[in-house]
Amino acid sequence: MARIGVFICHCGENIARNVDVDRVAEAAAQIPGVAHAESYRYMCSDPGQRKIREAIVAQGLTGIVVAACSPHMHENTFQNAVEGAGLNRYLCEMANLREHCSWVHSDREEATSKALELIAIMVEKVKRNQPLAPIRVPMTKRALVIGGGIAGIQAALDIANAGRDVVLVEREPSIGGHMAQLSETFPTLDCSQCIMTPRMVEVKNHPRIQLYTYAEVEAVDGYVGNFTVTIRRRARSVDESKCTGCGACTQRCPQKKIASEFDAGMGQRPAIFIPFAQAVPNLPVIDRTRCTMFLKGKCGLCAKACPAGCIDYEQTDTLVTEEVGAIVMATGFDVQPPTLYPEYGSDPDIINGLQFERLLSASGPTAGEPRRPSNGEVPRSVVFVACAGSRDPARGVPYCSSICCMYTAKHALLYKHKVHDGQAYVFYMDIRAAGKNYDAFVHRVIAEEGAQYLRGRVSRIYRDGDQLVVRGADTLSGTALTIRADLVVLATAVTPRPGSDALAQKLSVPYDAFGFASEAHPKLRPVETNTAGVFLAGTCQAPRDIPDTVAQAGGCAAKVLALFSADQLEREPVVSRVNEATCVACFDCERVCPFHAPEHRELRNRAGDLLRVVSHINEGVCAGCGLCVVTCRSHSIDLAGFSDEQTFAEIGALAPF
Amino acid sequence: MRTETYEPHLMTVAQVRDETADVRTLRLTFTDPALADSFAYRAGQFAFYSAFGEGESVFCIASSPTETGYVECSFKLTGKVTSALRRLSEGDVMGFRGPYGNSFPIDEMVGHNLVFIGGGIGMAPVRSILVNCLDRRSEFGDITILNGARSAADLVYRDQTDAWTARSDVRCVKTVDPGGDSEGWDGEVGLIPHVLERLAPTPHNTKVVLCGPPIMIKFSLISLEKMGFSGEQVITTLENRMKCGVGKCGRCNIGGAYVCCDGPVFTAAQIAALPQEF
Amino acid sequence: MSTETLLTPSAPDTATWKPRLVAFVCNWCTYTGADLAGTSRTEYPANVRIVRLPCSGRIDPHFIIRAFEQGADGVLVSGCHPGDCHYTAGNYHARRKFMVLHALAEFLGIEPERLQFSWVSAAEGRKWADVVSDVVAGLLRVGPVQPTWGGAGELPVRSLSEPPRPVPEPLDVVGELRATAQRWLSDCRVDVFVGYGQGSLPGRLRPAFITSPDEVDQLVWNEHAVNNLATYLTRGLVKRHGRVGLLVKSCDARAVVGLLQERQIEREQVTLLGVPCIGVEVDGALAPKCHTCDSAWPALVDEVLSAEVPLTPVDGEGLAAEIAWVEKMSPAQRRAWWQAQFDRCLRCYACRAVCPLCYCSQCIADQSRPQWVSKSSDGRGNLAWNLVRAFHLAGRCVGCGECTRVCPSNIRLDLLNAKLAQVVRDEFGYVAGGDPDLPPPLTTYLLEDHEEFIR
Amino acid sequence: MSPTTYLADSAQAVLTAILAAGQRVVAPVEQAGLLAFAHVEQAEQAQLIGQTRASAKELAFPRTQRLFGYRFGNPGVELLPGEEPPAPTVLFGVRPCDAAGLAILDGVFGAEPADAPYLARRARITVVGLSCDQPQAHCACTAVGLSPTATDGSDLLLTPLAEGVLVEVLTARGAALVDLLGEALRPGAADKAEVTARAEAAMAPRALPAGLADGLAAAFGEAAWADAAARCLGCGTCAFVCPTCHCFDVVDESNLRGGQRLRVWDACQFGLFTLHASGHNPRADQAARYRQRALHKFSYYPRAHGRPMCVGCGRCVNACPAGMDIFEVAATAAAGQG
Repeated sequence: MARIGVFICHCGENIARNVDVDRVAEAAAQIPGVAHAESYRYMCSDPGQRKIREAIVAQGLTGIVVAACSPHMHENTFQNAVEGAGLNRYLCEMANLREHCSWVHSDREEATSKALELIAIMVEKVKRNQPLAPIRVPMTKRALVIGGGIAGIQAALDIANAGRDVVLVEREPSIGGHMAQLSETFPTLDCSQCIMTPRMVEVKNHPRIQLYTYAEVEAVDGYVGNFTVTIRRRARSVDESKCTGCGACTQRCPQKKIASEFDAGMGQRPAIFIPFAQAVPNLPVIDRTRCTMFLKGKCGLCAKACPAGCIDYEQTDTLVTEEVGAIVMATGFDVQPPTLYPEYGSDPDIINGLQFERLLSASGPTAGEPRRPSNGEVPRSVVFVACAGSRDPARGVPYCSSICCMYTAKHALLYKHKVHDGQAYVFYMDIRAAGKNYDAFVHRVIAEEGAQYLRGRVSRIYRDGDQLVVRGADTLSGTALTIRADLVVLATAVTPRPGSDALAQKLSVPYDAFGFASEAHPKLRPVETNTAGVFLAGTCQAPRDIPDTVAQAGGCAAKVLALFSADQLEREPVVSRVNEATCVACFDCERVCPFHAPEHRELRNRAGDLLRVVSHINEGVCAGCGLCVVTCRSHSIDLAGFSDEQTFAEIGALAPF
Repeated sequence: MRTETYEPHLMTVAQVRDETADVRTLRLTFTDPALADSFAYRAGQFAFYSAFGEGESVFCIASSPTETGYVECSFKLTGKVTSALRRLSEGDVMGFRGPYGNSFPIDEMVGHNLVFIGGGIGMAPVRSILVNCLDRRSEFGDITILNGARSAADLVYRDQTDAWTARSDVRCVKTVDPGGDSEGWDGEVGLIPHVLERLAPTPHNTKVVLCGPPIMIKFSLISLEKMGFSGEQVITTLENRMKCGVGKCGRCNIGGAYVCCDGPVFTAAQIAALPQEF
Repeated sequence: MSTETLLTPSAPDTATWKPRLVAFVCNWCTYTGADLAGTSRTEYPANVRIVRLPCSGRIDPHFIIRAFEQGADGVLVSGCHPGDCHYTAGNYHARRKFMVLHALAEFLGIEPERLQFSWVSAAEGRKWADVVSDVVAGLLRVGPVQPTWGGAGELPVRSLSEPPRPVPEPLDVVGELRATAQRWLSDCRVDVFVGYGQGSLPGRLRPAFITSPDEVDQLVWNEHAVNNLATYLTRGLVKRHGRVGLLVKSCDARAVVGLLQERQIEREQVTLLGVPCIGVEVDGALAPKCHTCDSAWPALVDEVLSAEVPLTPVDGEGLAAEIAWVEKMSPAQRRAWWQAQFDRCLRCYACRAVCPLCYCSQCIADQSRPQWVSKSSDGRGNLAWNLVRAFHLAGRCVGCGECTRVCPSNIRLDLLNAKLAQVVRDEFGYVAGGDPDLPPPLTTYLLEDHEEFIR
Repeated sequence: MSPTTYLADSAQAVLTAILAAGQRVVAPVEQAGLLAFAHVEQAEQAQLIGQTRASAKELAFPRTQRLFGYRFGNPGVELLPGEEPPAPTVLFGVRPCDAAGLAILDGVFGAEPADAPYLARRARITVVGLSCDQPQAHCACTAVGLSPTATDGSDLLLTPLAEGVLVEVLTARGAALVDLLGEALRPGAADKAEVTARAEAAMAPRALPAGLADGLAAAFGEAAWADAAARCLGCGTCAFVCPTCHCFDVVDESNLRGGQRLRVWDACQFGLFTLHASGHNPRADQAARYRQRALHKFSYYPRAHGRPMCVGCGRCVNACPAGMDIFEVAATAAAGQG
């Protein structure tokens, strides 16, 4: 028979007050298979633990039940104690006599008999426990960062500066992301590009960073410490190794009137273009959807113009494979287009915040002077509409986009700085300015810059001749308002980057109904995901501003570096295992596993002939939830530590003892 | 004796010995002293061993009738019951019912040369009759023992085998399959049939006791035939699945025979006459 | 204590009876929530025994059945709220399984009070205490489980919701059937053709395995062609012969879809010959499944026999009417009715043997570690076996009705299967045997799956 | 013992008298559309036409039978008794084939070493046979040397005649029952030959070839078994409805407190039946398992006991999900050998 030791803790008075611990100890000694039962005042204390260790050695115990508090409290303590006596730590179970019994049942008789049953349940379980050894997984100490905005750049630099190699993948031709598009940043009004560009260059020149721009993550295989990532490098049609970035090609391109993505449509670019002056890498790319050569099969002007001969119309996408141990997802955000509300119409002079940023930016299409897209004149009156789509469950998104209050204030301020006699109106629902120095900034805009803040919503915008008529309400005064404006700037809602949900799926990261990736725990594990080794930085998780993004990216880097601090990954051995003899290879396990742990394993005979294909659980990936175990109809999968046999035995102990 | 057909005797585990990593020997004593006195069996008989709560398993009795006061069984870890039996320690109670089946024809073996061949856990029934014969050594001619296993670590009864090797009145050889030897192995290396051919026991006036896995039996029989042994000279056991031991449950039925009643001991000639499904 | 009461507790003394509630809870939310109830000193009834598992997705329906077998008066299942799962989606998957189990329990007449589901987060210590109190109060209302079910008085033995319908004249396809089989075999398109041949008893057909073009005259077709030949696909047919030609009715073809979906066969291994079918005979009348069958033409087939198919409107509600008839009974009557059914089960496993979707190499009924299903052919073992089987077929049963046809004890397994098919259709919008590329409904989930049955 | 004979009004009347005598009676009743042996309290409950779906063996050899129980101590184990056999019972309306099945089981379980749990039950059963006047399409008793009015296994045999019913007293136990019945039975005699002939004439002609036992034994190695068994799906229906099949499994059921050892029906058609713990299976495929069933019934058993281990009830043929017909297969296999 098994020789189980039962150790009952008084927990001072916490357990002993409502449970007759001596009687429980006496009765527990009668449970079949129990070789030793005793109670002690504080089992978790050093003397208490020593009692356990001594009993294991003296009595040759084969399993331990500590009847004390919640395993969430002290399981580790007692596992260590058991290990100290030479018994496998997984041969120790806890019966929860405190949280689940003495603290919730005041009837001493009832609590005492329940305590004994709780012990019997764990005795029956521990009889079937198997010694387990932690799972060790080798690790590639190299990180992948997906997204080259400020979040990705920060994470990449932090990791690289700590001495680990980084692969940085950016979908656009240049890194920089939205921050590179901004004019000045609130509340300090630093020039965004002035602080961003050096970081971008640092990335480019960093010996530990492998940068792929104009590239996307095609597939992710493997698991923490051992990801294999396939990256699709889209064809630039420009030989990067030869191009000097002189820009001659872009000058010659006959297509000049393509809306510039970088300028949010406020400016124009050719079909072969460098996204912006400070782009990293500073290389042109051919937009094949607009290039005459690709559309009509002839042109070739850029190739003729190129002194280095690096235009390559035949270039194709290439796939590269990178081995990494951790992944940071930093895919960023988008803002909704300014055409969400039909009652606002679709007018060239109704733009969104990002477009206004470009109009304000010194590197923008208007060299920093705000001008109306319709006629190029300087707007004399501008209406800013906050919450244009945010906090609007009916038609927009229900959440707060978090940055609009601040950038709208900034816009009003910058506008006033540039157009001194202009009038700025701001329609708002309420002002959320919780960051450092943020509230003061907004007050300054209202008090010192004379922006007129109107609490209320805009009901309609329509064109009247040269101007826009904005109708709304001031809910504070209860009056209807009609404002004639030259320009309307909508602070449209922040949404995840298109395609980030597909990427999240590749990474096995859950995402919410809006497409924002979900963290493992909103409070305590805000940068981790439920997929081990995958972390979240920046606005792919939720709308946030630059300081928060940078802080979170640094957090990701710290998590990645902590992961890389060990040579092997050690994981809890609570994982599923397949009985290959009975597996019928329906692969329902594969269908349900949130972690993609089940793999197809080929069984071959000695001659190498394929006999069968069966499921095999990758221990490095398995998180031990046991979903596959329940799904498997032939019960060919079992979960170490919570096996079917253990659970059946526990249930068998439920009958009154 | 008990009246109910299927009710086991309660036995106390008196000793636990590990033969190999997965073969264990239990020595059992009767909890009822009256039974201990009246209990008798013959070499080759088998019994059912109960791990209460899990079920029964069938093994031959591995001790010799000449070893009194207890019975021993040796078993390999294979499933639910054997793993439950492995959880037993000295002083624990288990169930035992038996003995069942026929036995080795020791009376017919008297006066003959004997060859004992055991492969793996098949050495357990061999041990019973072998020890029985050794305890009556003077009644037999030459005795040859061949104990084989897949690897050195799988050789059962190693100490006893060495003790038999040390005796001058028997020839005892142990062997492991090619590749199964390890550091310090002092026995033969080779498959049992090959080693047997090297030992070349005379078929004249000789009886062979041969137990082991089906594949080993098959090739050993071929070798023995080549060496001139007839089917009547070779005695072996069948290890069918059984549930009752009394010829009812139907599992061990092979042709007209029930292994539990008509066996488990058969001559090679008898087995050859059975439908070939065992 | 006698042996009788050792495993199945005897009828309790109602005066001293206290309900025994077993709670299967996830480690991360509900167990921690119960911890919080403790640290907050929130008192609740002491009747509950918690079994801790990693995730609600680990809570096997067999555990619940086992708990009832061991004398639990009630079972509470609890995990993380949707969206909170430590393992991302375990609770979503669990929710679907529980939905099916809940419906099954109700259909069998198990009082809803006895099987309760809840979401309790780590923060909801109070809720945990409330849920336990509520569930215990419910158990006090319904009283102890009777060791043997029954006591519901006179009960109808079978439903008669619809008068038996005559079997239509079989379509004349035999000539073309034989010609096609002959062509397939002669062209070496298939190595064996599986159809129907004459049985040894009058009016019976049985599976025929034709390996030579000369033997095709053995093939016949009529209303007695009841067997679902798809079953043989996973019974060594491919291994023994190679490429299989298979004659399928529309219900049989749905089973082939199931097998493809679950990767038990490769499409190339089997060539399907569809036979238009307007109904087969069981017990002298049109088989119940045929009442509602709206397709004479099997899907997915490689070739189909041509025939003039008379327009036979879907007639009556078939099994749905019988399900409704069962559901009209009181829970106690339902329980007794099923008890009487299951009591007859011999455990011959003919239902398993004929089921095209029962292909496990080792059925859990034959496993001993743990002994999932009691071997004994009595109330406990039989209930567990039939429940487990029904559950394993939920969302997979294609309604071919073979299990019921072959049951030597006339157990209405088809009603169990059809009821669960109904649940799966209504709740998950899924009909088994339709699209081989769809995931089976219990291997997937939707965020918006119903959970009204969960507290 | 030469049978004493009586006459009675009808089988129903005999049953009424048996019930009136206070006997516990199990007889065929209709349940859920099928005939099954069940407890009856009134004669009208019994359904005396047709064949029960399951055989009569269950009363003596139940599907599940507790051999003994045990309770765990710490340390030690305490053994508890096995099942209490049911009260003495008259098994009424047993067809001659089923009664003969019981006779075969008596031989198997009674052979030394005898099976105590079976005998304990069997000793409390009085079999009142009922001759068959309306054979089923699958009936084949004549093929195995029985007849619709055979007496083998019955303590009393009732044979319905044109006028009333003939009661043959076949054993002491039968005589003891008759003693309880008083005036319901009138001493008298009648010839049942005509009934026998009429019933036999109504049966589909089925015959087993001469020399079947040896022919089958010789056919053991034939590859044809694989073809013969191709349809067989390996369920246990044939064995479970068979009056003579008696294979069983022995299993434990237990929990923390103790448990019981049970005997449950098993079938040689199940793949696990002969599977060794090592994974080796002497009968690894369905062909081998089907052959075992055919040979056990028509070769091994008859060679030892001089009669097939089959009473020709035809239930296995009727109930087989896949239309297997053991008579057909056996005859074909043996013929293929010749």
